[in-house]
Amino acid sequence: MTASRLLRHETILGVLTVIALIVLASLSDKFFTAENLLNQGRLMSEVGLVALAMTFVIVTGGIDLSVGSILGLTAILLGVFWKNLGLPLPAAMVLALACGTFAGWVNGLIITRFRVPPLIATLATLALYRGLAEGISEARSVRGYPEWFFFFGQGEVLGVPFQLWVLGLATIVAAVILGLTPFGRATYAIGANETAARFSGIRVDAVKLWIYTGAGFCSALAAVIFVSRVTTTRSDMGTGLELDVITGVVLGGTSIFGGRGTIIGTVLGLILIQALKNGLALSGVKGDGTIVVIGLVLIGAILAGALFDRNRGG
Amino acid sequence: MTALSAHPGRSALHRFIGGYGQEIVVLLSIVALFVVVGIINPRFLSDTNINSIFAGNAYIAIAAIGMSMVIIAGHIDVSVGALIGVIATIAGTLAVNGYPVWVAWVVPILFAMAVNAGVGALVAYTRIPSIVVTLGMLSILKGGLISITAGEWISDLPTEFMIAQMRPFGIPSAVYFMVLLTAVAALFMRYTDFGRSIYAVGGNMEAARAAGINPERTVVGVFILHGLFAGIAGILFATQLQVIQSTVPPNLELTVITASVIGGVSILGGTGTVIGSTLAAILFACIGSALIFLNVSAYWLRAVLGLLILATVLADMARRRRVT
Amino acid sequence: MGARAMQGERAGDATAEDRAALPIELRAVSKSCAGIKVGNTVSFDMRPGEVHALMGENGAGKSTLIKIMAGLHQPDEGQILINGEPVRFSSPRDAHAAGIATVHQELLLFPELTVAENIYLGQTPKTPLGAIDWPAMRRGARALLQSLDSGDLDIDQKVTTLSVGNRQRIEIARALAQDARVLIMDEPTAALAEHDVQRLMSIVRTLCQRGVAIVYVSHRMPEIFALADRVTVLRDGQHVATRPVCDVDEPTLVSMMVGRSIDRLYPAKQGQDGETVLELRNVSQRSVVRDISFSLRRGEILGLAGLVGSGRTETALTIFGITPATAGDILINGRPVKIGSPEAARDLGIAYVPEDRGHQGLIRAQSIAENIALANLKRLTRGVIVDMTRVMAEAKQAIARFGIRARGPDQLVRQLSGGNQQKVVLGKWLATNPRILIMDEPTRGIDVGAKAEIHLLMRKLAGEGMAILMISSELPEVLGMSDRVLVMNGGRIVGEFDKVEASAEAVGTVMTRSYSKDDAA
Amino acid sequence: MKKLTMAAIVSLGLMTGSALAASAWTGGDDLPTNPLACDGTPSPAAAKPYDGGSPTNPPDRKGKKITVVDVPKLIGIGYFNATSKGIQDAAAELGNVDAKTDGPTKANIDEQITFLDNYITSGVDGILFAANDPVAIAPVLKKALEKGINVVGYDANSIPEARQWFVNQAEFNGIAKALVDSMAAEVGDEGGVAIVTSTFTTPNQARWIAEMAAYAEKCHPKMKWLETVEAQEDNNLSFNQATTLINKYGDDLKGIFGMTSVATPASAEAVTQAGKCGKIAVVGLATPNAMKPYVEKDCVKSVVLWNPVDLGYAAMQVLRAVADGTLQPGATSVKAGKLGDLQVINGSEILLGSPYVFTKENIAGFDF
Repeated sequence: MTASRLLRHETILGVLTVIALIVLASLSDKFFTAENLLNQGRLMSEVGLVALAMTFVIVTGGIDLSVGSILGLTAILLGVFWKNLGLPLPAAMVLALACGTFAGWVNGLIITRFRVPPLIATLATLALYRGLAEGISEARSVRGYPEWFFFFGQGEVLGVPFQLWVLGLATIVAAVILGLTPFGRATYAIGANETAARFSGIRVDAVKLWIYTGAGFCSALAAVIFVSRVTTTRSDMGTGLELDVITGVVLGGTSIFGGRGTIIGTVLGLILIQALKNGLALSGVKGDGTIVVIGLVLIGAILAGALFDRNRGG
Repeated sequence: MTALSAHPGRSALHRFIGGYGQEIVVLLSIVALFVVVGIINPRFLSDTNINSIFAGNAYIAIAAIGMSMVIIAGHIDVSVGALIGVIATIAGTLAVNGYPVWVAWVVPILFAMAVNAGVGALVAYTRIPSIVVTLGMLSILKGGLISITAGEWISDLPTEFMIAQMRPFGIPSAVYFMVLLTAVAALFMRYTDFGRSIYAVGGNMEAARAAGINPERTVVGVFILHGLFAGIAGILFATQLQVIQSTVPPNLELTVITASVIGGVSILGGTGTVIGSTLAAILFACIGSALIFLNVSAYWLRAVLGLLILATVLADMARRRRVT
Repeated sequence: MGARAMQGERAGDATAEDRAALPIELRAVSKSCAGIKVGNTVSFDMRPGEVHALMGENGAGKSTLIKIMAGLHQPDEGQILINGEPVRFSSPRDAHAAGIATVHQELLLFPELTVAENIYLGQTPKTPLGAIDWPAMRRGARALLQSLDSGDLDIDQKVTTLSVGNRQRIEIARALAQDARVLIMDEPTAALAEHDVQRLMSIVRTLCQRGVAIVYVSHRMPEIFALADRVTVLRDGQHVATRPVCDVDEPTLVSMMVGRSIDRLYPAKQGQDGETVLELRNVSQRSVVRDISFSLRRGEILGLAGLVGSGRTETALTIFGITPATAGDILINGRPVKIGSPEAARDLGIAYVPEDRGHQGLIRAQSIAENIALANLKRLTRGVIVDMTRVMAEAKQAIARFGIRARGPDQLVRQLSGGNQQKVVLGKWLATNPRILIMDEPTRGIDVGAKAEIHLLMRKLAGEGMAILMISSELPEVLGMSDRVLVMNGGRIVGEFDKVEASAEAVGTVMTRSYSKDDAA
Repeated sequence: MKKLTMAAIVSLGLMTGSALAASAWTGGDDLPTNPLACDGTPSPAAAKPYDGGSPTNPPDRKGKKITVVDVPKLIGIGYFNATSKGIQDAAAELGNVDAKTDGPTKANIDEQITFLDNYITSGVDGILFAANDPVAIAPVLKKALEKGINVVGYDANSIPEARQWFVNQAEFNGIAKALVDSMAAEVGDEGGVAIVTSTFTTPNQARWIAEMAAYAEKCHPKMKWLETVEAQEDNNLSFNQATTLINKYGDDLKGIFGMTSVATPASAEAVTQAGKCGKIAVVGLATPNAMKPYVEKDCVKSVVLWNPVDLGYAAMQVLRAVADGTLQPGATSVKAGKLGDLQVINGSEILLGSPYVFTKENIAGFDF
């Protein structure tokens, strides 16, 4: 209904992404190949999955700093359930997913039931979940997963990496939920004015609880894919993931104050970051230089969006 | 209804407790911690241990002062860890290249203030959320530092440069800095117009404007002050040891933000004190040390720390609910 | 008609000496906001100790004029004179220095700071060393509040814990602390209950006696006639007239404001009341709502009167499920129901138009269509997808039905005037097809013209069979609109009047009487 | 709230209990250990067949100019700056190698994989790596081998089949023996010792600690391990942790092992600032430059390390040899420029030499 208004930032970002792709492609002939692009898709899947959920979280005006820790905890639990408790691997996967989801639910509970600001609540669980991962594993790795398990992180379906299908599917589902369903409308409403949303008969706490639980689920799903991709389990997995994810979401035009943001924007933001990381590396820019560029692009893109908005008199 | 004597002003003590609830809770926690751990392992109370808890973490407390001001003004800075790393490197480079010691101390602090003036200006005048600007700044500082220094350690620092290692009257100078800066900042926040305008801007920006305060200038000023404190923290950080790593200290920003928040600074802005954040930084240092003294399994240390943070947060929420 | 005749009469008759003593004078100022010219060549002056009412519909240019005087806007043309000297205000600070203070409608206070500091922030007393002198500040604050007959306020309390009336007194104290010679009060009574209004009016009179000139902006006629010495009317950015109050009467003022005459303010009842749709039996909600029993019939407008804090809004919130009842029964169409959330209330056919539009009623950053859809998402969903075509269609329908003046369903709500915003809230709730409509302060902060439209609409809805529960702090509105009036006091219902019995005196007495804890009806 | 506090206290108690019950040294891994003989008799090395991987259809690179990328665990720390320097030295000496170092700014396996992946795509001829995790890095290295890229590891190994050769600076049990023997020489056989490590998840450190525990049990059974603390790769945290250990154990603490080139100097600093020089020994892995002040002041007697510049140099030489085809599976030694012949051990590892013990007498002669 208000596509033109919401897509303003996304348009800038889209143009920026296209320019970046063209420039990067001209800098290195290895960049714009199907193989490389698919591979980059594989590499961004975990961050991407979490970023989809994080978009919902930030649109409600919240934030979730604990996603990286949930990823680490889920990975450890997967290994512990399978190796130490001797569960069959599929059962261990389901159980680990359930635990990660539960961790997200706990975040939601602390935020909705005890009214702790999300930043503080998840700052605490960031330390807690990582600590649990470290304690449970005693810093030991779990290795030696069966070959079939590696399909989730390394396999291909119709020439496209498995997790890219997952990410694609998740993106469509997330875009539909956020953009077209009553749940999505409720999400925006909560972010824009929580009281008015509650007074309009929206179950604010339930929606938020679902969203934080969803963030837990996505982090757990990313954990399983990650373990499958790197074939081992470590308690420090996913350290610093939250900053990458938040950078992607914010670059995608989601307002940190809530009420605004789209899945398309998040996906564009992720693509732009991944393209810069990959393309600059292929063009011979070193990692530290790339970090600087990403910082500049983040500030620049948001600045451009803000100025554009202002010129439109908004 | 209009009985004039209904509230002749609450008692001074009542007012004090009402105004410093969280600070008192944190202070009591510190005392309780010292008592309990001291009983279990008396060495915890030795002057050397207390000295090292305070001295070793003074830079975190000092950085938390500036962070508290930023959060009280309704903003946040996630780049402070990177900034401290950069300051330490600049200071060390100047010191080993033969510049006078005071130059090596002052120039990096000015640099930090200049960087933060830029951040503050972006935040205040373009209305980009501070978390976005500082997230970008984090990348820029971190990447820039590694590009330029390649992480080359700086050693052979002149002795007179090592301000944090000086011990006037047997107490590490870092402790003096922490106490002095906290006191000055607390007085500044309470007794100056600028200090109060920080609360005003964080509490209600439009009301601040109507009260004749220039919110933009206040925000820039707060970030510059934050740069000053981060700068001093960086110098102490740099002079604590004989070598400077030329890297960004890992997760420092989270530690600093957590200290501010646990110290009672509302993440929504407008309320909190710098005394609280310093106390909270000390509490954290104490907990970290106490857990080792209590023989908590090293593997579970972080989980316990997380649990304690969560407990503090929930206790604070419960306290607030009782008050209102 | 009348307006044209008065056009020439401006405050230009004063002699040069008089003028030098004028605390503020505006000469032919104008200001363009985003291409629309507001406050087009308005001239306006204040005399010491007078109350000068500033009237006009929303959008007439009152706010712009106030902002120019408060230094928040700079005029494009014209001059501001203080004591006869031309000045330029480049910030609120300059206006303060010139002795001009403002009590803003939205009460610009700092919730986390104490009462004393809120009064003095920006101009704190200093010790000789230049530090803020807290003891002096607290002393000063206490003295100021005493002088405003508000010594009961605790100066060390955080403002966040205070009621609206108390907050307003703090804003006035704040203006006095600035030694203001001109005090601008922007709709000071909009959010106040009758009791607080009386108190405010006595404060205003005190201030005048001290020689403070007061610019008084209000939509409420009785206050204007009770307080003001002169009245200036604006319409569409044009200065219509400035007149001594004794020279005008209410219809004249109204017609000057709206540019036409409005003959009937309160529409008459149409049709008969039907069966009972809502019944409360001994409903309580903790200690705020106590033992409430009443019934509401189809086609009836039931007025709920009482002071702020008497439990009116709290009763509404209980019926609507925001704060569910802790005891007693609620019956809808004779069947007992449990209302645990606004969602449950909505599904039972209850709609609630809350008192605080901007905060509770609307999402100002979203469009009309999005707002209207918000309470109706379930109905507007096909499968799992929100049906956008239907959302747009319903929004257009609401715009047409309620006469919302907007560019279209896509327009952002925050760009609409107060009256139109209220219509959007109504549109949202009527789209849920409710049988019971609770309206809390339905016309707060809405100008005369829009107010009449809303009243007409309420009457029409009742005529169509809607049961309406109306909460209002404006006694004339309660008396004019209600078929029956319930009066609340201390969380209980303390009186019931039918249309004939209800008079301002009778209702007012029950409202303000103080009951001991246990003997209330 | 009370419940939470109770839970915290109870779990605290439980954790305390479990810590006391644990027998092995905290921070070690659970892989099998192989402590050396106490007197240093070399254990008979069972000849092992080549177990490294091999690139699929590599182009003939013999004598041709090749581009090589070096992806260490992280960039921006002194140790990997030194290996990088060695790599550059060797590349300059060889004249037909274009080498560069690039990597993550924190020791993060995910980012390291991304870097490797990007360089595989960009089409390098050879990869040098120091793995953040031996298993996690395997898939991407195998991918490199499939693309015909020569892959050689150094410093931190991957599983053997994921790379061709690994340049081993010193064997884990050799390092463990050197550290524990040095400590025993200073504090005697019965002192209490503590360890400052980076994180428990860092594979090399975990391996060393496990080997140290095994060797100490075998050869210095009365040496009393007190505690292991984590201190990231952070100077100030290492200093604080070491200070806490000193304060906690008082005179019971006779020695501190520093497991990283960050932890060792920071521990030495802690001992110095506590005025415990000569009372508490510091033995650890560190670069000589960082340790010179402490060694010269007699606060630290011995520092154990291989020469990281040589390590990088050797790794580059090995990679060139592999690319040229002069180093083939089954070889028993390889020529590594100025380092001379290096021995092949464990099937596909090349041993740089024994760990070097720096002392006051020789430390001035090293600059890295």
